[in-house]
Amino acid sequence: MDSISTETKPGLIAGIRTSGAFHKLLAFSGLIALLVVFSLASPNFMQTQNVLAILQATSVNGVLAIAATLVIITGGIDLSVGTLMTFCAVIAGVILTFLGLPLPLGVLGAILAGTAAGLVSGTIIAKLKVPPFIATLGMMLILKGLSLVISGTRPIYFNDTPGFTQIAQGSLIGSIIPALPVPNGVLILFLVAAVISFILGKTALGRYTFALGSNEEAVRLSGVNVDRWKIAVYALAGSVCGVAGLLIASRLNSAQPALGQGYELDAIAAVVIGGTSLSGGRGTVLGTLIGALIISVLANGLRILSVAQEWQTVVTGCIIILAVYADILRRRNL
Amino acid sequence: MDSISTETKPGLIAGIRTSGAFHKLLAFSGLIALLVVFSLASPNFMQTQNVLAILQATSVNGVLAIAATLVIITGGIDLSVGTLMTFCAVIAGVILTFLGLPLPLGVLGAILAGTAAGLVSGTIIAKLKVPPFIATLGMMLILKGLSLVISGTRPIYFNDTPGFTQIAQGSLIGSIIPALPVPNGVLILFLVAAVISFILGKTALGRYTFALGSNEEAVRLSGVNVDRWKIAVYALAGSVCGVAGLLIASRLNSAQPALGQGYELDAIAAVVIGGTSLSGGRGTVLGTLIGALIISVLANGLRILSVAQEWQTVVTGCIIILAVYADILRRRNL
Amino acid sequence: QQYDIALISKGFQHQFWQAVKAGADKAAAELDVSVTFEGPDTEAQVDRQIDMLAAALARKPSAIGFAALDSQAATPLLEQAKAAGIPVVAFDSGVDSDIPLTTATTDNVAAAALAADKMAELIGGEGKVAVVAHDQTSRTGIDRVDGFVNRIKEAYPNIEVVSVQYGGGDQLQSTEITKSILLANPDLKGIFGANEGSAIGVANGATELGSKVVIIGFDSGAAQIKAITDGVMAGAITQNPVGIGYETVAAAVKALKGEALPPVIDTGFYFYDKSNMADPEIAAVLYQ
Amino acid sequence: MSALVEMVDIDKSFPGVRALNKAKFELLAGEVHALMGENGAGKSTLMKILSGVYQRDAGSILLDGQAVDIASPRQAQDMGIGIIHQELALMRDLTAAQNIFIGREPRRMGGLLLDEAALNAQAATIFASMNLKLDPRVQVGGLTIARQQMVEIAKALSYKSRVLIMDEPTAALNDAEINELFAIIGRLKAEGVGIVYISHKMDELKRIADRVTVMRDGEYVGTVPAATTPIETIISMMVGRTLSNETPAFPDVSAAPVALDVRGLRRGREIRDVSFSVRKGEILGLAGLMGAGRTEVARAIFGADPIEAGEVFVNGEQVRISAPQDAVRAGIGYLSEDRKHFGLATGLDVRNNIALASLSRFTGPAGVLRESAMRDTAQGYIRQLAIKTPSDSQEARLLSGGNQQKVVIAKWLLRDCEVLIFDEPTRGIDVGAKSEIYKLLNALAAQGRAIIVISSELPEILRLSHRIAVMCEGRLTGFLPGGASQEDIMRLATMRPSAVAETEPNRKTA
Ligand SMILES: Nc1ncnc2c1ncn2[C@@H]1O[C@H](COP(=O)(O)OP(=O)(O)OP(=O)(O)O)[C@@H](O)[C@H]1O
Ligand SMILES: Nc1ncnc2c1ncn2[C@@H]1O[C@H](COP(=O)(O)OP(=O)(O)OP(=O)(O)O)[C@@H](O)[C@H]1O
Ligand SMILES: [Mg+2]
Ligand SMILES: [Mg+2]
Repeated sequence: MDSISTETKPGLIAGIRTSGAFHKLLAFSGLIALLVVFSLASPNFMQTQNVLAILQATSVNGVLAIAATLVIITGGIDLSVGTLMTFCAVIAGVILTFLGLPLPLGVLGAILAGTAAGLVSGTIIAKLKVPPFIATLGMMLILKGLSLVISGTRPIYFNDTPGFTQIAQGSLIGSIIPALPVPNGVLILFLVAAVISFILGKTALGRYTFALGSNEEAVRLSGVNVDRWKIAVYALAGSVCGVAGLLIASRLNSAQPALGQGYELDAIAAVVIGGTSLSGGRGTVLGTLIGALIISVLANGLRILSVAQEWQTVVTGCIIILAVYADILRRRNL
Repeated sequence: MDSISTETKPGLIAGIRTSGAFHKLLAFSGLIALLVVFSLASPNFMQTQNVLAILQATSVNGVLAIAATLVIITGGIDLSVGTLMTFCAVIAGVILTFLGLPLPLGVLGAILAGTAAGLVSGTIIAKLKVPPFIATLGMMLILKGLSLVISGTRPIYFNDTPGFTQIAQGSLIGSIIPALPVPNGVLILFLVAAVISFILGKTALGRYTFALGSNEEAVRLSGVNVDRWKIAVYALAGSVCGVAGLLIASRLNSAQPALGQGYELDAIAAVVIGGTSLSGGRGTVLGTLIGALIISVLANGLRILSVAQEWQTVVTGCIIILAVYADILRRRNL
Repeated sequence: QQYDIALISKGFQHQFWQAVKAGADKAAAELDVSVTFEGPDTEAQVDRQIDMLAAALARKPSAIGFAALDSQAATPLLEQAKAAGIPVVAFDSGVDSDIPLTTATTDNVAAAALAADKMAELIGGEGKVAVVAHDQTSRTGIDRVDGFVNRIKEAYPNIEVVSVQYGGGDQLQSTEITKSILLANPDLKGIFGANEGSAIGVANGATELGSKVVIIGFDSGAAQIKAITDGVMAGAITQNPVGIGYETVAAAVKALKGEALPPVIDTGFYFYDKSNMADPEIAAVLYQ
Repeated sequence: MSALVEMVDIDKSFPGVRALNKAKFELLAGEVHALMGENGAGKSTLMKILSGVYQRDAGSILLDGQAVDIASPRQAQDMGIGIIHQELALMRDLTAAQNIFIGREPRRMGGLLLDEAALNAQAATIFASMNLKLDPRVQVGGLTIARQQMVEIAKALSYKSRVLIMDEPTAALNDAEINELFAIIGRLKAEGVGIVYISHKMDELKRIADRVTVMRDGEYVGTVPAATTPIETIISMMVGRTLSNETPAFPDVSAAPVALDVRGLRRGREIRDVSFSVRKGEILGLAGLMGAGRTEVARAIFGADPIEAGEVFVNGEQVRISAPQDAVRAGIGYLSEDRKHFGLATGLDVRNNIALASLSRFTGPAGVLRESAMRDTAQGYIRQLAIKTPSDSQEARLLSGGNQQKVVIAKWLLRDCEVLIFDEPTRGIDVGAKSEIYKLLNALAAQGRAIIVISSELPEILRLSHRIAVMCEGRLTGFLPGGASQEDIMRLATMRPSAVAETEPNRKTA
């Protein structure tokens, strides 16, 4: 049976299992179905501006979902992504507005704050053996409280750092190709996706991420320092949340300390809709991107159609189930 | 050779593994530590009224957490418990206030609505093979939307059903033993806990609940109709949510259609703090009760001590992690 | 010894509630009493608020200030307070009960109707408008949406409210909602953002799309004030949150001292824009 | 010369179990040292202590005469101790090559990136040295147990250890693979590697072992030279008595009614037009090389996997089987070859695992279980099958491998099916228990049950079967009478399809 399947498989970007990547490409179909339906239902849907609005709306949740993907592949879960994002935004605010330091320091500070928080979560999970759900639930609350404390429960504005809004709202591409004013936030989302895809597919950290989720005990028995790698994964996820913090702060031109709780559910939903299993061991960044896009397209499309909000909720619930069910059917018939 | 160790072990209430039940009894220690600290810190903490307030505050989350326990033991997860609770409350409102039917019909209606919603979730999970996270996320949104639609986005008051507030707020015990005015809501929580403990420990449904979480494939290959039992567990969890719906509606004397989202996190947290693993196969109702109590004691105690709200959040996060860590340490040293 | 006054509000983290808290703290400092201030995460969490009220009662405070999310739900506890001889002062919105000695509040329906009048004036009495609100079921959400929509219906037949959507007061979500409304209705003339988070979201969404739609906000805060200064937002309704907090504590202290109180303390609301923002009367009620 | 490894007076206890009591073991360089004992004797535990998985309670370990502490698997590796665990410890979502080199991946770009090409090439080299045809890039979760076992072996070999512990490496293997493994062992031995070999297959001792150490109930019994000690002596050392070895007599069942009739079963390349029948009272052996499709046929009959075509008759009546529950209702039971994934609910206790397929029998009014009846039943099987467990409420995962297997057998014995399909029933079971199970199967047949036994051990097939069906590449290649020769079976098992054009569309199997 093995000789049949020795056809060469191209190394796709998305990571470790090429057949998985192939599946993901097909998973576009659910997304495309949504796009087609909404395009037919409203002429406003497929306009460039709206498409950009959808992409922009995906950027924060997409980046958070990528962070969640990392942790979920290890078989863990991260409930703190939302409030960690806010915490990082607040740290950027402290550096840039309270201390008046230059922009690059703020960016660095936010990402390092995320990494540090991830290190703490990871250490609690790996060393103290606290289940990821509890450790990150605790971190979620701690970070939420700290954001309020540090900011003095006030938003911190970035009015004194003029370049700050450019991080998400400017358009590098647009300044080169004026016809394509893709906001930087979207660019950053794809950049993060590419980097994390690469790490997952090509580096030792990525390999151990999958290995941990697949069978942690086996990895340990193979003599690998499981704790160290697990902590590294959480730290990496934390730094990705730092990027999300910069994105949201830049979009709102402020660090809103009260924001963030509840974002974890959307992020995890994007991951699971994208085909990553919560039991770990498998998952792709591409799938997560598609999951995040499905969520934003749905929200945008239903609003464009001016569906009453209570019905929007009902329809969203149904479509999420259907989209995942369609994906399951497709895989079964493959 | 095996006869050495065939000592009979008494069948304790709490479930399938007697050593597990023993552990749980010890897990009280975390809770007791909290109680001691708060009692020393504030003379108001241990007063009857406050203790009753804590218990009353535990009742809704406790019942929801018991519903979540059932599902989590099967290795699933139920994100819809909070909005299902609200949905059931709204159904009670429709029956009692809109239709003016008698109280018992309202109670029955709420519980049946919960059962029906659980049947739907269970069927989606068992028959369509949609992962529990997605199925119940979808249901969470659908039920949230439907509650708003049915209620016309307004609270439904139970002023025309005078006995309704008695469900949670009256005190059957108090009317017999005036010195012990335990509200019925608390009584109902313990009743639900006892019934579900019994089902988990003593009935075929309970046994399959654990078996499914332990190794679903092995159960299937033993010729068990896995789908049917899984659906039954979700339906049972749904009816427990129905009870929670009645409790909260009775406490608020109204069905608040916007309530409910976010409650799933507290419920699941109570389950996990209580020592139930999210990977399924193990768990006790007693542990969940303790978990739910830890959460309410923390919230109440910090308020009694007039800790600033942002710091309350931080402290809660830390203590949740510490409580679970202490439990892990204890088990390791056992 | 010092009076201990427990304020249970409808929210905590949002700027409006922080401004109320600031007012309460100011009164506390002036009157030499101690004040605690708490509120649930969202205005949907009626039962959490009840638990907070129960915990506050257990603390045996001298007086309680209470902004009910649902006044009926709180009745038993308020009766408990009365029985214990703890005076209760309502704030922000009324409590359907005779227990509170007074209510320090804004008339949200009238405030939103004023926003509708200003909107009609600014768009020339005709065209399409939309509302981005914070909450579909909370008292303030309902009152402001109803106040605005009903006023438009009654007084301005040529204006159509094409969309009312809710973003939970979350700036980012409100931004996305605004963008979709603008893209779905290219001929939209105006949007009313019914609380601070919604209003910032509306301003943000319009900026991101480069839309020149007329925006009327609610409450203040640095972002909204800046949006008005920059001309992105035409103006906003402000309540007097600092005043609400201050009056609540002051009334509680009066009650404790046995002084008489009026049944309602109307803390008022104002429309402000670039032109009158610096007026001392307005500047005093705006919070940064 | 001091021994390569010396373990002296090792004690180890688990809650409720004294697994090792002053256990002793000695390994020389260039020696194959077999470690024998009944299920639960403590073999795996002793070796887990040597490989750093468990810590000893007392005793000492000497490596080259030096006392050492082995605190972790990593440390054991660094000391040159490698182990193939009895329970497979693979990362199912990773490929074969990734599994083999986990923690030691070849890198490129100055160590920054993984060198996947080198990884696959190195794995391919190892596979080639094992004469194993396996794509290094295949995901191990989709492999059969046997192939997973080969991946484990490849992984252990890749460490190039001085001490190599093999805990029942051949339990899942077929003769051909076993021969390859023994060739490898021979090479390692020549290189001076010390090999600890644990197995329940007595014939293997004579073929490869130099010395044999026997353990019983966690204690050291003795060490004897393999070549000169009769098997019977070793067995009596293991079980503390001599086993009677009666030669089987095959009953004539040709007149008995047909209990199970399978017609035209097919699915893709795995099952190609399989038809056969089993009579009441008959034991049909199903033989074939690894990957011949025997497991697939069994799972298909049982409804565990879908089929494309085929009919199943039980006692002459056609039954429609689309899920295992249909099969069980029709009176068919199936004991899976992979107990960990498909047989046991490892988190449940022994009692409930035994009752799992028959819970309705213990269900009283209102769904309440009759716990005492369950306990009595479970304890009955614990006695009958000599399952070594502190009590029937011990979690199944804490039992030794062989005892877990017995629990699964008990589950199906309790269910009392008309037709029983046993897939590798004696995998990991000690000689004493094995002959018990043979007796049991014969007794079941004598009661009129129809039994199908799938086994990769030809002696087992030959000893048990009243009739033998042989498969090759998804096809039934022929039937043989009981007592046929090994050569006959091998001839049929390697009878490849005669130039039959592959008309079926290619299907993915991996
Ligand atoms: N982690 C554990 N917890 C409790 N008991 C254990 C544990 N591991 C092993 N045991 C017990 O220790 C004893 C020895 O087990 P071990 O696995 O070493 O046996 P074995 O000789 O390898 O048997 P087999 O031939 O069946 O593999 C058994 O009674 C087993 O149930
Ligand atoms: N889970 C699986 N995924 C992919 N292919 C499989 C799987 N299980 C079996 N196969 C393939 O199906 C064919 C038949 O395997 P099967 O396990 O039925 O063989 P068998 O005769 O029982 O051999 P064994 O001795 O290995 O149990 C083989 O080609 C095998 O590689
Ligand atoms: Mg063993
Ligand atoms: Mg097989």
